[in-house]
Amino acid sequence: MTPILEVDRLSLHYRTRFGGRIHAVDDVSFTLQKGEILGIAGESGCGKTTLVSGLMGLLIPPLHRTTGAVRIAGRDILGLTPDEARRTVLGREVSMIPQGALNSLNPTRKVKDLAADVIRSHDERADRSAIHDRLRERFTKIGLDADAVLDAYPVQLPAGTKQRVVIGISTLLNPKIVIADEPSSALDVSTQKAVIRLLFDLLDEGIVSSMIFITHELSLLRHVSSRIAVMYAGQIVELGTTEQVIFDGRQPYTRALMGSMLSAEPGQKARKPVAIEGAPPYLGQELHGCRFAPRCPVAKPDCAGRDQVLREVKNHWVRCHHAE
Amino acid sequence: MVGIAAVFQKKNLGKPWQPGAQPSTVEESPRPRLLIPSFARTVFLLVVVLGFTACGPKQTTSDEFPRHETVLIGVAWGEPTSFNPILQNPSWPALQNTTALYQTFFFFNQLTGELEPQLATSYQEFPDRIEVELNPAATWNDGKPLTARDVVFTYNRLFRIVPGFPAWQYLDSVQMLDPESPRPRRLSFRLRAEKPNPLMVLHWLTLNYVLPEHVWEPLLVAAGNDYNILSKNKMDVDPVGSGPYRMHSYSAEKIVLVRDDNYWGNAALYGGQRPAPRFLVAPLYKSNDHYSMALQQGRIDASNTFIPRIWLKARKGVRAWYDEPPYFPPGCRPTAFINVLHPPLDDVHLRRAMAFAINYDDIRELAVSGYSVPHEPGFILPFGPEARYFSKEDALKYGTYFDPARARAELKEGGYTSVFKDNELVELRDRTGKRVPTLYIQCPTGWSDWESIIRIMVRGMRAVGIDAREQFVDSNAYYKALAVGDFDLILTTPSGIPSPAEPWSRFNGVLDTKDWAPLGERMYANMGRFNRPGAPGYVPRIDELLAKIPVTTQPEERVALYRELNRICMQLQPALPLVYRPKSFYEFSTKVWTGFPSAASPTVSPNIPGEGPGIQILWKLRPADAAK
Amino acid sequence: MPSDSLCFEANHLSRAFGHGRRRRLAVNDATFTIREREIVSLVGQSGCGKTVLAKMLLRLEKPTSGQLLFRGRPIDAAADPREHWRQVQAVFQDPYAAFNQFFSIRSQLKAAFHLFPQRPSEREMEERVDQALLAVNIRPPDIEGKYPFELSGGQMQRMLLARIFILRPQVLIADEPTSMVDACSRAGILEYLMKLKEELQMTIVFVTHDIGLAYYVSDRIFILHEGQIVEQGTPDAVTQSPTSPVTRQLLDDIPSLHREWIGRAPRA
Amino acid sequence: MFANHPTLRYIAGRAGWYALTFFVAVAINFWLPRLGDANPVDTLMSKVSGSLDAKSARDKEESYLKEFGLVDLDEQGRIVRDADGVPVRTSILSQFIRYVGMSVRGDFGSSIVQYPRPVADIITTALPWTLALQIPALILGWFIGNSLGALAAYRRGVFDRVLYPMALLVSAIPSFCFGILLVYVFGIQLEWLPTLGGYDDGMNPGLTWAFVQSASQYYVLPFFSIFLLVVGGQAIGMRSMCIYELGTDYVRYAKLLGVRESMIVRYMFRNAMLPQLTGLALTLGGMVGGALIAEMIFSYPGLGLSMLTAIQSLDYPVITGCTLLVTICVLIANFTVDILIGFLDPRIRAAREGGH
Repeated sequence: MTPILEVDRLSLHYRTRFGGRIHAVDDVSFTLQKGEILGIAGESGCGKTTLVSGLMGLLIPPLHRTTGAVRIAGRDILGLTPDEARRTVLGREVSMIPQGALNSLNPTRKVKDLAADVIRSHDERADRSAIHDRLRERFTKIGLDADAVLDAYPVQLPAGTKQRVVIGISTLLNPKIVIADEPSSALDVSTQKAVIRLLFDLLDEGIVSSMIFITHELSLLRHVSSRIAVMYAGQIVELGTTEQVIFDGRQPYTRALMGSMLSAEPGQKARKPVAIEGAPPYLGQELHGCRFAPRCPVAKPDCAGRDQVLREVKNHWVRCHHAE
Repeated sequence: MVGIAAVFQKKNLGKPWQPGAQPSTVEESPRPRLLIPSFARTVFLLVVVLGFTACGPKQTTSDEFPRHETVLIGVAWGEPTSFNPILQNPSWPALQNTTALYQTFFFFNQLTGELEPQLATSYQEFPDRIEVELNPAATWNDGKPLTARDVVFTYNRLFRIVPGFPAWQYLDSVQMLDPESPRPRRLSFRLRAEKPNPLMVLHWLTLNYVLPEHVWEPLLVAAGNDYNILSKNKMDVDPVGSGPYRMHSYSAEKIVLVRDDNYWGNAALYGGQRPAPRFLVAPLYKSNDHYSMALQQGRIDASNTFIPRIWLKARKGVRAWYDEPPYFPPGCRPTAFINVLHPPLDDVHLRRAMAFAINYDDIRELAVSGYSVPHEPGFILPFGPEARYFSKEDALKYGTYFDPARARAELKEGGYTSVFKDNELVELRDRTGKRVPTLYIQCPTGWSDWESIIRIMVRGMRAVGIDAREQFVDSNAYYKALAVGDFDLILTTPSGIPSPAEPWSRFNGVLDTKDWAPLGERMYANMGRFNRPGAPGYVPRIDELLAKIPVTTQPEERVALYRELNRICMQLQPALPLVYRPKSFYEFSTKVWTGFPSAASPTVSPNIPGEGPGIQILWKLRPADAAK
Repeated sequence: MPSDSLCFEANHLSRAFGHGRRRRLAVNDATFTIREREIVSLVGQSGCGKTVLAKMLLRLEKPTSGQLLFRGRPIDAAADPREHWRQVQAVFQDPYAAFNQFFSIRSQLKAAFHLFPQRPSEREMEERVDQALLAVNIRPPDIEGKYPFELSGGQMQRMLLARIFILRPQVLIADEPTSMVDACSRAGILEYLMKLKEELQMTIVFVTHDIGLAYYVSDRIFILHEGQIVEQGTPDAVTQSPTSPVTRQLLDDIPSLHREWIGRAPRA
Repeated sequence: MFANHPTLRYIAGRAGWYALTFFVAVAINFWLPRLGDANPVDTLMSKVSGSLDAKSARDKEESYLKEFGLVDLDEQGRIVRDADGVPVRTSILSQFIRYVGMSVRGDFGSSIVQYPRPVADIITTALPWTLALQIPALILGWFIGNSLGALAAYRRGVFDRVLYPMALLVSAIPSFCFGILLVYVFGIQLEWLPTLGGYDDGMNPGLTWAFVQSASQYYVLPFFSIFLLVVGGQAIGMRSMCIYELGTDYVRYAKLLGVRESMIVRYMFRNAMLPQLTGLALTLGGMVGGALIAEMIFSYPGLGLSMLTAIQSLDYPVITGCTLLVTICVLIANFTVDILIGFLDPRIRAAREGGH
């Protein structure tokens, strides 16, 4: 089965004002199948957000492609002009649910106008009442009081509703792939659950074909994704099924992430979560050896000197030469 | 580089915008089409169009006041308020010392000190009165004859109700000497017996207008003799005067007078000639600089505003009375009054030390653009009509020139010691060893020439060991301080306009003791409170001299009396005369009109047209093109 | 260990906002005590009133009715609220908002000494800043000359804690201090909070929507819902035998590693 | 009556606040100049007193005091005196009460320095010039400055690199220097345009073609001296507002959804403009100050100089009249913008209508 999305050895960099380069995404490869939810986990600064820009084909200077390709249905979307990308990819092929729903809606436009802007941007001939009907139908479907919400300004909506509105607008054009960037991190636990349910419904309804779900909460990915890619310092360091990564992580970084999780379950209190000390390396310089080695609790002397490649270990991919 | 790493950490955190942390990703979006909102486009076009229409050819054809028939003068200030001549401060040309519309008996020629005929042909001084004879040809410009009746009405009826009308200090009443004549023209101005002062009466005769009885009597009756009601009348619609011009129009930007071709004086005084310009216009600009610029551009023909460094303007055709320093005839004496009620300023040694410490040459050259002649001590101008009262011999013997050594000697003689540290004055001690408080010299802030004068004074005084400092205050506070005596030293100019009463009125301004008031109450002359009758050290001779000079009829005696008074002033130094200044400035441009008098051809007193005797210039002007 | 003396004591505490028909009770008749050296978590969904309650403890909001005692005296007994703030300090959700972007972090940490009536010597201030940095596991040279925007959220949150180390208040109100922090740094923040409590013998009031977090740090947990305290008890009691449906719902909503959460297996 | 109409209630509420502000401002305007020790009669007196003896001076001073309402009068209109015969000064409070009474009837009294000219006359002759110069310059400058600023922020590149430093330069030059520069270059060196006054000295104001043409020639430099400064200042403000807007999450989100550039420009322009509107209101408030500079440099007719001289010579009625006018202008401008923003910015509208 051909994947719906194929990321092939993608490297992206930012040009700095002084001529330097920051290699924010380095040699990232993965595929996304139809109907699949891929989780991407990692801490701040690991390159998740840059990767999202690449996946959407939206390389706005100073972000540039170093090598590699992002293919949707076989077509490399990174080769498109910005206007082509806007018309053919954004919103239709790939859409995006941003992190802060609070700030993602233009405060001075009504929800219906914001949504209509998206539709009109892709279909200039769409007439007003058709758009309105379409919006009503879609917003009702995602469990909103369509009339009230469409006529409101974003500020008038509570946070949970706003996140739903953002999801509704993001999926208006039935995109094949939706990238959800921490869609629930600003919400309380109950609202978060409802939002995740909604995303599942969209998949079940066939409105969305596949999803990439980005978060640093592994406990959330455990319930959401079918496969997980763990990113560290611009690279994928581990890629496997959810079960494999969460309960059988091979990469020391993945295990450290798991070790920092906490859980409100009985008996867990005794297990002390452990923070990962230190910070990811700065990507504006040539890096050699294992990038996690300085923070790695099990680092060996040879780690620092040895560049790591992603290799298959027991059916999943790990970037650590000590992994078995 | 570290910063950029942090930037990406931040970016991924999804933080809102942070100052300084914004990478330029969103800023450099792909090039969209040029999108000028349509309203802005319209507006932009409008501005461009407006600019072009305005830059079109300058046209002068449809001028109401053709340039070659108009003399423009920089003489008026501020927007026109009222043209009522009984106000203290009406707008030009109803302003005092303007003779285009209303007229006085005489012009005062400040160069010769002579009174020249205007409404009156002659006068005669008597011990108790001054008799004046009107020109029999004088008429109002509505055609009615101007007679002694109008004069009597003007003084005895109109001026009686003006509060604080100054002439009544010296004038008792006015009478016709030929009342039975069909056209009475002989008048007697009776002096006030307790204050006989013909000089001041003559002074007022050169300044006070004569107003038409037939116009003002009804107004006076309508106002019920109430000054406040009468003064509300703006008198701006073709008021009746007797001068060579009439009111044409006025706005906030200019006042326009138009020639009265039936002016009686054309025949009676100017040999049948009429003034050259048809219009006399006073544009109202908002600063001195603008009059200066307009004069250089030939937009105005003459101005009496202060123009710095006039010699630089000569190549633009702008000239003053003289072509070299002092450029303008000196006419008054800016003076630092000394408050003798603030000890130790009552000490003559200290006052004289101050006078010796001031570098008068610096003041002349640095503070007043060189518009002055070298300093002589005392209050008499060694110049013009007053020069005859001045004695160089006295000045050398008693006077104070710049001489730091003598300043120090005076201090020593007064028992003062100055404490210096690192060549900086620390304090001045009097003979008991007590510190003399710092003496402040006041003037309004922003009056830059006076500020410079004070800086030069302070520098000189501190150099010889007198603890003096500048004090620049708000002008309103200055006026109050001046009147109530709230100062140590303060700059002011005693007495105002060119006058036959000079230099008596200048002396009187410094020394007058008749209207004595203690500190805190107002005095309008002798604000330094010098020579209070009955106080220790009172010099009765000063009061005697002030009383005697005006009534002296013998010229030699007057010279002797003035000389004596000036000598006392040099010895006692009641105030510090600092520099000579013109009474008013006199600048003209020959771009459009020629024939302006100057030192080389002093046909008229150095006043610009529209200012006192300067009106006579208008008969001498010729268009510049015609001269070529 | 928590002592027996009371730090806060609230009797029928309420706080209303709005007037007339729009009047709404953000905190509704709350009665509770918090002992000295106790860690109490206020847990609830957004809008449940936990932040308003925390602000009242900080003397940033005034109760509309009821009584709030701090160490036996009404909380507003002293005219100058700074009296209160010397003893009670807070850390908030957004560490960037708590620091001025235009001054170096170190200088801002040093500025914390301004709150003391008597400032120590320059050298002592430097030393105490260094100690505080070490206490939150940051080497002083690492932040030398740095500005807030140069640090990550986790690091900045630690700077806030370092400030607390310097100020040494007796009570700390922590309002969602981990919600903007990566999961892997969160454990660290909690660890330093515990350390603060141990070293400074502090009372801590911890505000969070995540009952899981509360479970880890607290001595007692208050569950808030629509302004009311619907349940309070030890972490074990609250999480294992919740009495209120609100608590049960909260527990249910946390995605846990080991328990079924959303009742739907993701498609492979 | 407004209880069920949020918009009307909002406007009424704002109007109420503005009315209150107005009264406070009027009171302050009245009181402040009168607080000092000096008073205008002293100034007038020292200018005329050189030739007066004590009695005439006292007469004169008392007549001034009486005329300007600074002393108490008895029923017959005579000055009330204390035991020493000194006139009893009217307290500021009763002056204020009389002033309010007169103002309500539209009588602002007479100028002291320009006596007997009524304050209303001073203002009505000067105001049209000030308004005709300032309002178009400010409004046009505002529109064009904002458009240019938005363009610079959006297009960046060469356009921005030229425009931004120019705008910075223009707005960094003090306004009077800028005016003097214009006078020097276009008036004195190139002699393209007249620089002194509001129209040719050779004519009187009137609705003739010649006058309009002359007046528009004289209008150009003063206009540009204000206009360019406003353009510069507004462009800089708008540029940074737009750059901020372009960096917001919602612009990024809209881009990621493939929303058309023109729509994004509209988002940006509209949202960045809202704060700029407040700036416009403030600029209108500063009009009289700006007028003064134009008048001092170009001898342009208008209100500014009247006000300056009034302040310098403590001409209370004129000061109070002018500040009253300025207060009214500022308040009206702010009120309008307040209401306008209330309608343009849904965040405020939402708050007004009760939100969620």
